Amino acid sequence: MLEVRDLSVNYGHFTALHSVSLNVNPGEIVVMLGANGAGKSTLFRTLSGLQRASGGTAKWNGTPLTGGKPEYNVAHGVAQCPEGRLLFPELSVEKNLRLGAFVHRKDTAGTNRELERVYTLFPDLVQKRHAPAGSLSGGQQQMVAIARSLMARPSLLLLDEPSLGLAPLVVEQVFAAVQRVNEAGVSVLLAEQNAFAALGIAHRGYVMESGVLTLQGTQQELMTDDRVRSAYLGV
Amino acid sequence: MLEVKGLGIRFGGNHAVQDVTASIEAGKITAIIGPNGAGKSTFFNLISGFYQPTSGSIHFLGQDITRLATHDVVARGIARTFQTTTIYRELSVLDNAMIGHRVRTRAGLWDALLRTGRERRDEQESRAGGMAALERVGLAAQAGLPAGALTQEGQKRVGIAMALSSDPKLLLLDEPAAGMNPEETVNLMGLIRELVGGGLSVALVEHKMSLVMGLADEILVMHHGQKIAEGTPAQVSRNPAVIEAYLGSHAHGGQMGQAGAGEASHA
Amino acid sequence: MTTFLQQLFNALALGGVYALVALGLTLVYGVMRVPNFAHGGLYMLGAYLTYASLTALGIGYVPSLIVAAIGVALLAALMERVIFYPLRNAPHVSPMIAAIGVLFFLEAAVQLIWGPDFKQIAEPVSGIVNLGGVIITWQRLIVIIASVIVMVGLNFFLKRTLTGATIEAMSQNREGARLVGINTNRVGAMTFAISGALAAVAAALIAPINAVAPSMGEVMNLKVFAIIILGGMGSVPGAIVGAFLLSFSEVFGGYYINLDFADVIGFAMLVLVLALRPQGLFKRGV
Amino acid sequence: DKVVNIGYSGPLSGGAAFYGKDVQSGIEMGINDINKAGGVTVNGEKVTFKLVSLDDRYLPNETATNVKRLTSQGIDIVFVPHAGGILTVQPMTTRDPEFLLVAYSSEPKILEAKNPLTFMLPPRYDNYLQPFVSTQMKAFGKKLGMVGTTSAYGKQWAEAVTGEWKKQGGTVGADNGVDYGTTVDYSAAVTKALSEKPDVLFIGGPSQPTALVVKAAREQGFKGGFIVMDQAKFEQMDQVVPVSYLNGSVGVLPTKEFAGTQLFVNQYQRAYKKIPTSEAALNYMGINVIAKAMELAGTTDDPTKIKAKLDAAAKALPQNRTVFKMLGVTPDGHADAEFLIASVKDGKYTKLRVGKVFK
Amino acid sequence: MTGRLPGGVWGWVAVFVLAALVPLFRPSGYVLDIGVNIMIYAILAYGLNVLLGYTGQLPLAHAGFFGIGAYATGILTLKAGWSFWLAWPAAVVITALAGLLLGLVAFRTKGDTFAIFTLGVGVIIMLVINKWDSLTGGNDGLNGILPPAGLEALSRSVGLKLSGGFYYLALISLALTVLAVARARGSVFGRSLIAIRGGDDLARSAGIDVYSHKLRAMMLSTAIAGFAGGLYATYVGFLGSAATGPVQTFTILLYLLVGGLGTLAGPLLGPALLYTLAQNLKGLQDYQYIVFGPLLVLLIMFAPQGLVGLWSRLTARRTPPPAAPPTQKEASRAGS
Ligand SMILES: Nc1ncnc2c1ncn2[C@@H]1O[C@H](COP(=O)(O)OP(=O)(O)OP(=O)(O)O)[C@@H](O)[C@H]1O
Ligand SMILES: Nc1ncnc2c1ncn2[C@@H]1O[C@H](COP(=O)(O)OP(=O)(O)OP(=O)(O)O)[C@@H](O)[C@H]1O
Ligand SMILES: CC(C)C[C@H](N)C(=O)O
Ligand SMILES: [Mg+2]
Ligand SMILES: [Mg+2]
Repeated sequence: MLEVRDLSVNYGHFTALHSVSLNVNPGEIVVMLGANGAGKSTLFRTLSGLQRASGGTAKWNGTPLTGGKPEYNVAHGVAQCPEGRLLFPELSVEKNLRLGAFVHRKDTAGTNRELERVYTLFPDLVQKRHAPAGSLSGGQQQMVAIARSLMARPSLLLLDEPSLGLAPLVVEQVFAAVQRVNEAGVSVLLAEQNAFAALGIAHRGYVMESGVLTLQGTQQELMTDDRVRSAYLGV
Repeated sequence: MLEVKGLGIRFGGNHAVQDVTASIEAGKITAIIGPNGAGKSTFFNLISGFYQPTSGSIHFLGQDITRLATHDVVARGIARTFQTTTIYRELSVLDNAMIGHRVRTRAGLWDALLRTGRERRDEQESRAGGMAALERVGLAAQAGLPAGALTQEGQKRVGIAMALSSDPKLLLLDEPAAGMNPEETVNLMGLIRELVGGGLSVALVEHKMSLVMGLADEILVMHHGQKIAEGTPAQVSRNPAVIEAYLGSHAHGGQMGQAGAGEASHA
Repeated sequence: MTTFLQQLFNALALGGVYALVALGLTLVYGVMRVPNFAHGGLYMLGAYLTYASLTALGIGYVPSLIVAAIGVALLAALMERVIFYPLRNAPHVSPMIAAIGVLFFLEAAVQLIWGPDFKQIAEPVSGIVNLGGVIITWQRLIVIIASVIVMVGLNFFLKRTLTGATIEAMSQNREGARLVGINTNRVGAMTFAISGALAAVAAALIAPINAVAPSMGEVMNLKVFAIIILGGMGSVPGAIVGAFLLSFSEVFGGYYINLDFADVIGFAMLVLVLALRPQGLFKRGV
Repeated sequence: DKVVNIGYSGPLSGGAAFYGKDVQSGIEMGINDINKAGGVTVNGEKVTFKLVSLDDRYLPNETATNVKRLTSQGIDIVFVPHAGGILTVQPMTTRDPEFLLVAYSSEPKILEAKNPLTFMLPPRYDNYLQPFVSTQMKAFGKKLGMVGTTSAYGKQWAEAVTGEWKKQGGTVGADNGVDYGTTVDYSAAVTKALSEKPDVLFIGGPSQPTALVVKAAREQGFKGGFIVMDQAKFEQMDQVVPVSYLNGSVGVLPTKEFAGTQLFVNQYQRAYKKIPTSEAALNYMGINVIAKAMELAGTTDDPTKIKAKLDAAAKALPQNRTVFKMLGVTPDGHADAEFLIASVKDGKYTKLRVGKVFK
Repeated sequence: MTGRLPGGVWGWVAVFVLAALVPLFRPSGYVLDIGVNIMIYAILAYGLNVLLGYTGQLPLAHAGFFGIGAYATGILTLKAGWSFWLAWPAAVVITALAGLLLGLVAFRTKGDTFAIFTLGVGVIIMLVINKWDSLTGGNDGLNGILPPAGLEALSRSVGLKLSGGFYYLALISLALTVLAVARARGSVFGRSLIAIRGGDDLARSAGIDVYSHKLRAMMLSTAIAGFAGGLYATYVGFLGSAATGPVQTFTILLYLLVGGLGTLAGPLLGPALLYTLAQNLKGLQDYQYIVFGPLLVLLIMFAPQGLVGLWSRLTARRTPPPAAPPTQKEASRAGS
């Protein structure tokens, strides 16, 4: 279980997260809604260890995630598809993906199996497997980023706006895949502007505004909440 | 106003754009859609002179611009924004806009060193041109802020302002709504409509069907570097090839297509 | 004809020398993009550590080489930790100037310890090989062979091993590398250590041909940077081709045109190649 | 008692540091000897010396700055050991404030400038030409190959030796000069020179690179003789290559082989733990001549008067301060010291007779 | 807009007035010499700043152009018998043209390749100066370049020595350079350079003719280097190839970086601090670089934006920054 308690993050003088507390239960898909600049990415970066917290705790199955060491977090099952993708642009797509499985470097067979799986998920990547990741189209790079996070075979998957730049058909596929991954037992925390699609697969959700969680509820509750409908669903 | 004939480019063995013949009409909004890697951004890069095509021609307002350098293309009146927001984050919002106005000024090094009349005139015009562009995108109040301090959406507007201050006739927008929430997307649509109302022509690449269907007068569909369909939103969204390659369930008013925000603000 | 063949061997030997030094730099400059202008200093220090181990410790040549390699590797790793790592987000010129500061320091420190005069390291395998009038010393042969071995080894390491891939990954996106679980601190220090060790090995092999002096690194510095760009950033075979291209233009330019202008010819070749192929001879492999 | 500061600007870091340090050590040892003996008496006052050294990395503009700094501290004697620096500061000697420039360089232009306040220490190199050439031509043959260094001084030498060799009826191959300061491997230059099958090779720059040239030549099978330019010192070269490689060379006699230098050599080696060369020896004598000249002139701060007494001082230099015999100082300000040349036979240095000497 | 010079026009006027007062206190020739050297290096650094600081291109041939300017001045006065006052501007033009020539080819490359390309050219310039005996005097150098005609007489007429005259000549040259660079930076042209610094592609798509702007920046940069070179030639009176090589380029680079890249005060502050520091460290003899090297590293590490950056950081600490979180709508704090 992911337990976040009173998590705060500062960028210099500016506080991006104010005492955020939330849970993700095992096997859940939880969506994080919020406007631009609300602090979603900050939360995700903190949970994956890229960003240091200035207060509070976050634990995944009891393992503290706030040490500022992403390599530690991923080794403990927390993988992130980050905002900005953070790919290795001059390495081939396949090397990018294989490096995604770095924490399983002893288990080549498992990595190969996972590789086949992500290639079936994103068939577009197959013919690009030897191309430098940086030469791919924007959407294709987003696919690599998602696929790379799956390669770590995480128990908690952090997806920061995975649908960014993806064609509608692919968005559907991605969300379907997330659902499948989740059914295999992986917990997912998902930030999305495409709230409609995200809520479609989520069990629960939170709304973040200016670094504060302002709303939470089940899929149904959020879908029917007036503020959510007007601000995030555009209806 | 823009005609491309048999346009193509290859990277190594990969035909990113292949034999595309199409035109973009003046005063209209043309959307270009297609799967990831279809060649949409590359198509824009070819038009704006970023890449040199390996085949075909590009005519703008009757003139051949196929081999022109990017800055000359901008000077002829085609400005563009990038897929990922690229602006000068450390410069002020106004400076960003003024940089876009450079193509309309002629003051050079000597003018700078000698502070000639032209230099002073051009500087004033840049400022005025930059401010005008900021006003069009609604950023006049933020002119003095560093561009990096703005929200994602604000930064997108800065990018558009930069393009607008070059006083273009045709504006190319590459995924302007990426990363925007529905509310912001609606605002953006309003902005684009205003621009077109002011006489500008717009071509845009976008995966958000709410925006495309709500905004476009004309849609051009690309797949594997080729044009596979064109027409009005209604025509295109019924085209089986487009549905199969790109739209999937959204053609039938799926999750994104149905987000009728665009329609709502029509009223 | 013998003269031509002799020059051919001379060029090969010189190319071997350049290649050995350049290969050490490829890792930190070509791959990690850290403009480590102190590399010449590490090379120089390697020569002095070899010399000191030979004379002061009285151990043999190979043990001395190993001592020097370890010593320089540790220093290089330390440099990465305290200087280049903190400067990783600074503009490119900052680490470059800091590295020059290190170079100043190393040269002055070595001069203070060992004096400004030349030292000599005896050839471990002395004597010459005479191939029908063409003469090459054993030491030069060793240098040529070593440069090829190091090239093959390094290329294998970077392209075929996971550790090699982690180095490239880290150099291209440090955050991304950490996200997939790479301990970038360790990889960074390790990369520098390997580069330092290579510099020291190069020095130990080359020193018997040339003399050992505090300024020996400066002479090499510019050339090896040029070689890496010439071959194509990040390309290991490119570095070796660049090295031999430079040595061949120097030797044969010197022979057919004017010896005094050999260096001019070498750099002119660099400028010419880059004017025609701005990305270098080899593009970075994937 | 009075302490007089002596200035020195030379390369103390960078590629030429070993050279600058050698020169500096000679001046320093001279000053130490004088001070240990209680200094000199000038106008009834006891005077001791102190050396103020500044690094100029062999760069003339740095020398100029250093000299301005030294003279603004009231220093009236400045040693500079490289032609570029000397030529740059020569015009400054007579500007306000005046100072005596002690030039350690054999560049003839220094004397040609007719500067009234320059004291030039090394012997003119043209004295070596005739004996070097005639010895080697007789011993090995008439064809000379050229692999000198391309420093200003090296080029002068190469030109002069070419002229002399031709004058004595020999032929000279193409000039294969290379920069001894930056060349990584001399094989290519040597191969090119040897392709003309010379009997004798002209070589020379700093000692150690010169030795490497010898090595490359011997390894490539060269059996002839070498003419070694005076900048290279046999006693340093034989530390790098076996002395047998040097057999058949002519060059400057090692300082320790001069008669009566034993005292200096021993003392120097004790203090500096390195081989004394003529750089150290001549500068050692230079500072002693200056001290003596101050005594004779009765002033420590009037460069013109001190300069006027240099000749007398040189002639009056006591035996224990002499390394090479000092015959005097010419009116142009050039020290006229004895110089000796040697050839190497069976690993031994043998003095050669010198015919006529230029002044 | 009067505030063309960041840091305030009056601040600069004050600096130059203060500097102009220095000779009136009759300092030693050494102090004036340091002043002149600092100013020559500062002019060079200003030139480099145009390319590196504003345009974002790292040219490693800068000392070569300094050399071209210096040797052109030296050769024109010594061998062609020109007056210095003619030779100097001619040298500036020659250097600018040489810069144009280099730029035409070099700007085909970018980033590190551009840097190394120009480094190669820099080495070639130095070597050619070194080897072209008949024109440049080769290793002997060019000796006996005279002070500018009339400078000594002029100095004496106002009661100064020649060194004082040189000091004022350098000061005026520096003032001209600062003015030129400030104007270039604050212009429509200069804004385009800044745009190029942010990346070729972005600048291109914003409609800037990147190549031609880079070329002109290169010419301005090298012209300034040639300007400094001419001054150097007449001041030192001797020219050797060593001052035209990469070591010199890196020295200037170091001055600029320590002063503050892309700032107007940096190119002056850097040489002022580092040159004085190096002079003072000379007393340490063998230890000078043992101290200087690490000091340099520390400066780079703890003042990454140079002295100017350090200064603004220190002053900023006293006045807290305007807390301006990006505009956001009010958070509705309703829990659920
Ligand atoms: N490195 C940083 N330094 C300073 N401020 C930052 C930094 N990163 C983010 N911020 C600020 O923190 C706030 C939260 O940003 P964050 O990226 O977490 O938002 P988000 O919810 O992910 O927005 P988006 O939907 O645009 O991705 C924003 O105001 C942003 O400007
Ligand atoms: N510089 C390049 N080098 C090599 N291949 C390239 C390059 N630029 C684009 N491509 C390839 O061309 C194809 C088209 O890319 P493009 O960026 O135009 O796609 P797109 O339609 O914009 O996709 P998206 O919707 O994902 O942004 C892709 O397969 C991409 O990998
Ligand atoms: C051999 C030395 C007397 C020559 C000296 N290095 C010079 O520069 O002239
Ligand atoms: Mg975000
Ligand atoms: Mg695209």
